[in-house]
Amino acid sequence: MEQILTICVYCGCGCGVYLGKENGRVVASSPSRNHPISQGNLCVKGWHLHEFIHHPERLTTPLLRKDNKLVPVGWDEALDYTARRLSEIRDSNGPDALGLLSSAKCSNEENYLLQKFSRAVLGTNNIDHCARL
Amino acid sequence: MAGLATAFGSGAMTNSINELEDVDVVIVSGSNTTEAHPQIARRILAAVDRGAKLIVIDPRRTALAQEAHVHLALRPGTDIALLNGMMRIILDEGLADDHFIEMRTENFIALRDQLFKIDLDEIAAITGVDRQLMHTAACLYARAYKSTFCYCLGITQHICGTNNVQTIANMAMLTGNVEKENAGVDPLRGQNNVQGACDMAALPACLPGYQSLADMQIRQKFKQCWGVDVPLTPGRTVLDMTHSGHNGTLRGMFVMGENPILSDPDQTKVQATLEGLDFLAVSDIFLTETAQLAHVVFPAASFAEKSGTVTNSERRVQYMHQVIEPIGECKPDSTIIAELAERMGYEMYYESMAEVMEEIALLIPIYGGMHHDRLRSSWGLQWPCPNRDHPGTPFLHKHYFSGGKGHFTPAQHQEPFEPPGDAFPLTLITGRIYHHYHTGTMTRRCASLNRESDKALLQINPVDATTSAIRNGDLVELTSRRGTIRLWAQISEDIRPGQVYTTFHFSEAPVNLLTTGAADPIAKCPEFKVCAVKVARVES
Amino acid sequence: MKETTVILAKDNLQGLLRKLGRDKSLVAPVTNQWGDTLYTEITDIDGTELDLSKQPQASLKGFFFPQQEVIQTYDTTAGYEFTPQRHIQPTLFFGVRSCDLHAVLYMDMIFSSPERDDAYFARRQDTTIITLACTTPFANCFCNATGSGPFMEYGYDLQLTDLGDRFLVEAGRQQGEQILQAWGHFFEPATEEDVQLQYQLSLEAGGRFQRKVEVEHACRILASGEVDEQIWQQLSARCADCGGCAYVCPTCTCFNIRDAQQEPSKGERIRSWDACTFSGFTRMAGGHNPINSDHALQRRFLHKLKYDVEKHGKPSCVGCGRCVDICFGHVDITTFIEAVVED
Amino acid sequence: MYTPKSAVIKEIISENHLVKTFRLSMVDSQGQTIPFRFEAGQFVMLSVPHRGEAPISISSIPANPSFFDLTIRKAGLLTSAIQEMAVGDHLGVRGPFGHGFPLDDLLGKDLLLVAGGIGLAPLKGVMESCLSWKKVKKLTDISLTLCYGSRTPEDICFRATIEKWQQDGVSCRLTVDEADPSWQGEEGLVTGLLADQSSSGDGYALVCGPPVMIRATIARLQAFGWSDEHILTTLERHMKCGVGVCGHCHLDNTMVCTDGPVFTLSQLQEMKVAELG
Repeated sequence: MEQILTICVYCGCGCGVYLGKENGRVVASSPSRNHPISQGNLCVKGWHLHEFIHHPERLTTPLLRKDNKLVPVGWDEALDYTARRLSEIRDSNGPDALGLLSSAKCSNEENYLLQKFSRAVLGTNNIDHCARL
Repeated sequence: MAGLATAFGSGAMTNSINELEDVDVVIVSGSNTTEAHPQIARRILAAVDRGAKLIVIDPRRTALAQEAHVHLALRPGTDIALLNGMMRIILDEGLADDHFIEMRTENFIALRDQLFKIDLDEIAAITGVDRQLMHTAACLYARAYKSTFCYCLGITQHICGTNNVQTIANMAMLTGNVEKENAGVDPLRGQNNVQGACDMAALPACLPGYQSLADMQIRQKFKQCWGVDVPLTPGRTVLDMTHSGHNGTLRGMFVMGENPILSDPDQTKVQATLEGLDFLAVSDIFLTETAQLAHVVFPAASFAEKSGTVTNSERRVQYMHQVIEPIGECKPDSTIIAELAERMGYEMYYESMAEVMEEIALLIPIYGGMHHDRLRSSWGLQWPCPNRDHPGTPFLHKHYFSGGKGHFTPAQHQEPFEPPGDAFPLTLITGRIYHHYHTGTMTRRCASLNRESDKALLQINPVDATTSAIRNGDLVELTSRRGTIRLWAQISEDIRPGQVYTTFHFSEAPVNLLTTGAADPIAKCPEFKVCAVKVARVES
Repeated sequence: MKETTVILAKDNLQGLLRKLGRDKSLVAPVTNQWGDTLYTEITDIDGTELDLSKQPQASLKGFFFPQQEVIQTYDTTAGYEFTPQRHIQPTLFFGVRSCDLHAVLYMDMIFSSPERDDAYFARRQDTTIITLACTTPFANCFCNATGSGPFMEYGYDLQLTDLGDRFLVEAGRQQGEQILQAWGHFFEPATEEDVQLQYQLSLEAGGRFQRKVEVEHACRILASGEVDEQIWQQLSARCADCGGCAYVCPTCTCFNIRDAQQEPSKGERIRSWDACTFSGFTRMAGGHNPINSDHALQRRFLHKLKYDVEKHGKPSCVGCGRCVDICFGHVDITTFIEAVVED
Repeated sequence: MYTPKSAVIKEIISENHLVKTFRLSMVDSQGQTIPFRFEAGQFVMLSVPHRGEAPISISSIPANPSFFDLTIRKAGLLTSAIQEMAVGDHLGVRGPFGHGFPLDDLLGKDLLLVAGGIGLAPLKGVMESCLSWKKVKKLTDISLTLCYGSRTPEDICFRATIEKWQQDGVSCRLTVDEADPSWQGEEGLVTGLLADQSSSGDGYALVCGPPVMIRATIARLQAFGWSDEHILTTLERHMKCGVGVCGHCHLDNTMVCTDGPVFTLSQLQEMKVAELG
């Protein structure tokens, strides 16, 4: 079983966790012994980190609302539609009619890109995340 | 965070997590550390076993409070009064660090004048904390050479959250407990990358790295890199967006990996706002309560299906290795954003996340030396790390505060927005429990965790339970001015009469139907820790 | 009975492992770039440096009894059919310490009764285990007190003892004998001097333990008497309920079984590690829990030190020390043993 | 050992608003019934599609191997899901597991069953067996007694069986915690029915129900002179494997699934189970 080091997704401690992979699926979580935070152990959430990754309720295709129902569509349709709607609102109501919520669960790179998207592409500082919640 | 930035010039944990093992005295306030930050609690308990003194400030008798030498069980929302009282005692006992105050701080006179007006009996009445206990705690904290003050959302999630934090900073500076190893002020960050999201300026009022939106030089730097002018007006905060109303000026939203329906206060208002939007796009790994309202939902890759960096509570930027390929048709959020940008006519092509990090290093001075090759082969680097040769910074403000001198900002007690009264006689405190995390999107889908804890419990004191004829395990209804939820009673002496406690992990019992939208005017942090409720048994 | 004892020059180890790795996966301790030592599958013997100087952070448990595995798939399209799933991976484990092998032997016994556990033995079959005698115990080790080390006396296929520039190699079982026969040219005969040196090293190793854990004494007390209620309460108060002790323990074999629906009419039956320290471990459908949560640690400690002694004649703790450092509240099994002995 | 075999629902009897009895037959791949042999007091691990497995005691008599009954009360997800199933639906079954009641010792002796609610299910088969033994052997001097408590008259299970027993000479005493206007019988806890149930010496008392009821009943029976060896009960525990490996039903050094679920009072006393307080 291959063991790959990553960082726990839950609290701000930031434990080093090895995820064990078998047949392309993540089937195990275990602590790094030398990681400065985890030091060989995890809390109960960290030990079960792998359990949600392959949960059957994972979203696996883009969804688009049609006739007031979310239905599976291809990536191009979902992205084209989103880009069009964001542009329309920006052009008719101004950039500040748009707002973005980024995520304390996403990486630095993704947060950086989303705020860049907000400021450079949409032209608004309306971006925040749930730091206070 | 705003409070700490005013005082010290920077709003992050001043020390490293492992430094906690070597403190002499540690105060933990508004943090159920053993459940919400188990690794930090592990360090605190190790320090206690080594002989350190532990002071816990919390209305509830948490597991850590049971290990504490002094437990100050204050009335919710009276932190400023309590700390002001402790500072007054420190002054009276001659335990202030005059030399530190003189050399490193400014505006002390204002604090001193305010503290001398305080009547300690009045403080005891406001906080419900015994004067003698307050005295013991103040002396323990001030006499030790290395005292650390850890706090969490129990401090910030009040309408006076910023002032709460400033008061903590005041107390640390008053006793010279900053600028050194094992001593400082440590806000414990609740999410794996909440620090990083702030650092990257997923915030409405600053540019990445807390750089000023208004500074011409900085704006120029960003313009050069991004090719466009950065908008000047500060944007809306989360609550300004999610509480903006059904047909407000906000018309479209893009939500990446958050679930405001459950996480934000006053759910009814949030739902009305989101439902009234012309367009809502959500990117997430599950069909969250928020995603169910969206016009478009993007299936995002989970943390195991992509690489990137996250920044923990002690400012440690760490690399996450990709473990598996994205499942189904999922794509990483970075790809989704880049594809949208391109469709809107903005070139946002990066070969890899390493290339994004290079841009971050270029633009954010405290991340100047952070590159994937360095982060991948190490346990990460703690910012500030200004250049490639810099080893990172385990504790902040060594020899000087980031903002020059430490600034005292006196604060006064302020009653909570919604104190209990006749119709709603109980104070509801919300927080987390050990087995679950935030809105439960992930942990509720972990079979083992959900087995351990599968329903929302309401912690209630036996006195209040008896008054309402509630037995342990009864289904009860909890009602505030904004709504009603159903959950199960857990009778416990660990909560005081007049208070009840529950969590926001369970979509079946969405506690944020009840909470108030009242928030701190500066940090915009909602008052999750105090709202008035009543409880009744549900007849079976 | 020691069938054959020979010498393997250290220079020949890599060549031997290359041969042995031909028809089996090769797993051995490797220290990665972050300093963590893991039992790692070695695909490139020339490009991988084995690290026999450190204790791997996890035992072999997960190879035979994984943290999570699909034991059956089911289909409800026509009726309700279950299809067993078996994972067979012929593997040679090299550099295993005696505590970890003792644990595997214990698991072999547990998963043999009342019938052979198919999922376990599918993974266990066709595996060879080559142990390395511990000449220098690690900081938290106490296998001398649990009768499971530092040298193996039985149960290994081959046991190596580091004699400096060479290994003394003992064949303990048929598989080991076969290796010695098949690859005889890698080995040379052992001299009386080599055997004497090994004995000397085993004596010295016994004196190098840094911890004195009075396992036997504690077992004797537990066999006859009750543990003071206060000890349980003190330990439980500090237990962080992480399950880490049971998960890192090479002999903790409690498990959970659950179903996960994958499609409208299909799903998987999953077996996963469980810990008797969790309150949900005994909670029944409907919510009633017949076990007091103050006694969560009781089950684990008494199982290892009392009930297994009654059943199998020795404790099922193998003294590997893995649970010691990692305990959030310092209430590991050695704390318990000390408390019992002092009381 | 862990692979369930197919069973099909032949009949569903609604006992009350929360409890149903499912009559099952084991079937082969062609749908042919295959025999299923068990002892009264044994249990099976029952699989319900997508809900996993749960231990359920068998409530029918062992005499006819072509079917067996499971009486199930809505408690968790699995037991709620099965309430929605229909005749002809398939379930998965492993077992039977555990030791049943020691019928060889019980046959021909005085028998007292004390049950609360659905706790009568595992005892039912014993009464049936003893009753037919009594008929076959024409034993007129042994007494068979049922003391049965329910929360309300609506909650009474196995009404038809109880009526039949009554006709066959079993002394059946029923009580409810909360009576309604239609209820003519006793009111109060089941222990109230035990007033004159003193031990005949070699008779057996079988007890099953909620923990509180077991505790109170045992105390009364002891007071009336029943020996610890002649009081039997069956324990309910969280179980996953049914074969003594997974650890969930561990009680000191015994496994309820393999060493029980039927225990004598003296065994329970050694194990200090929660049911005894």
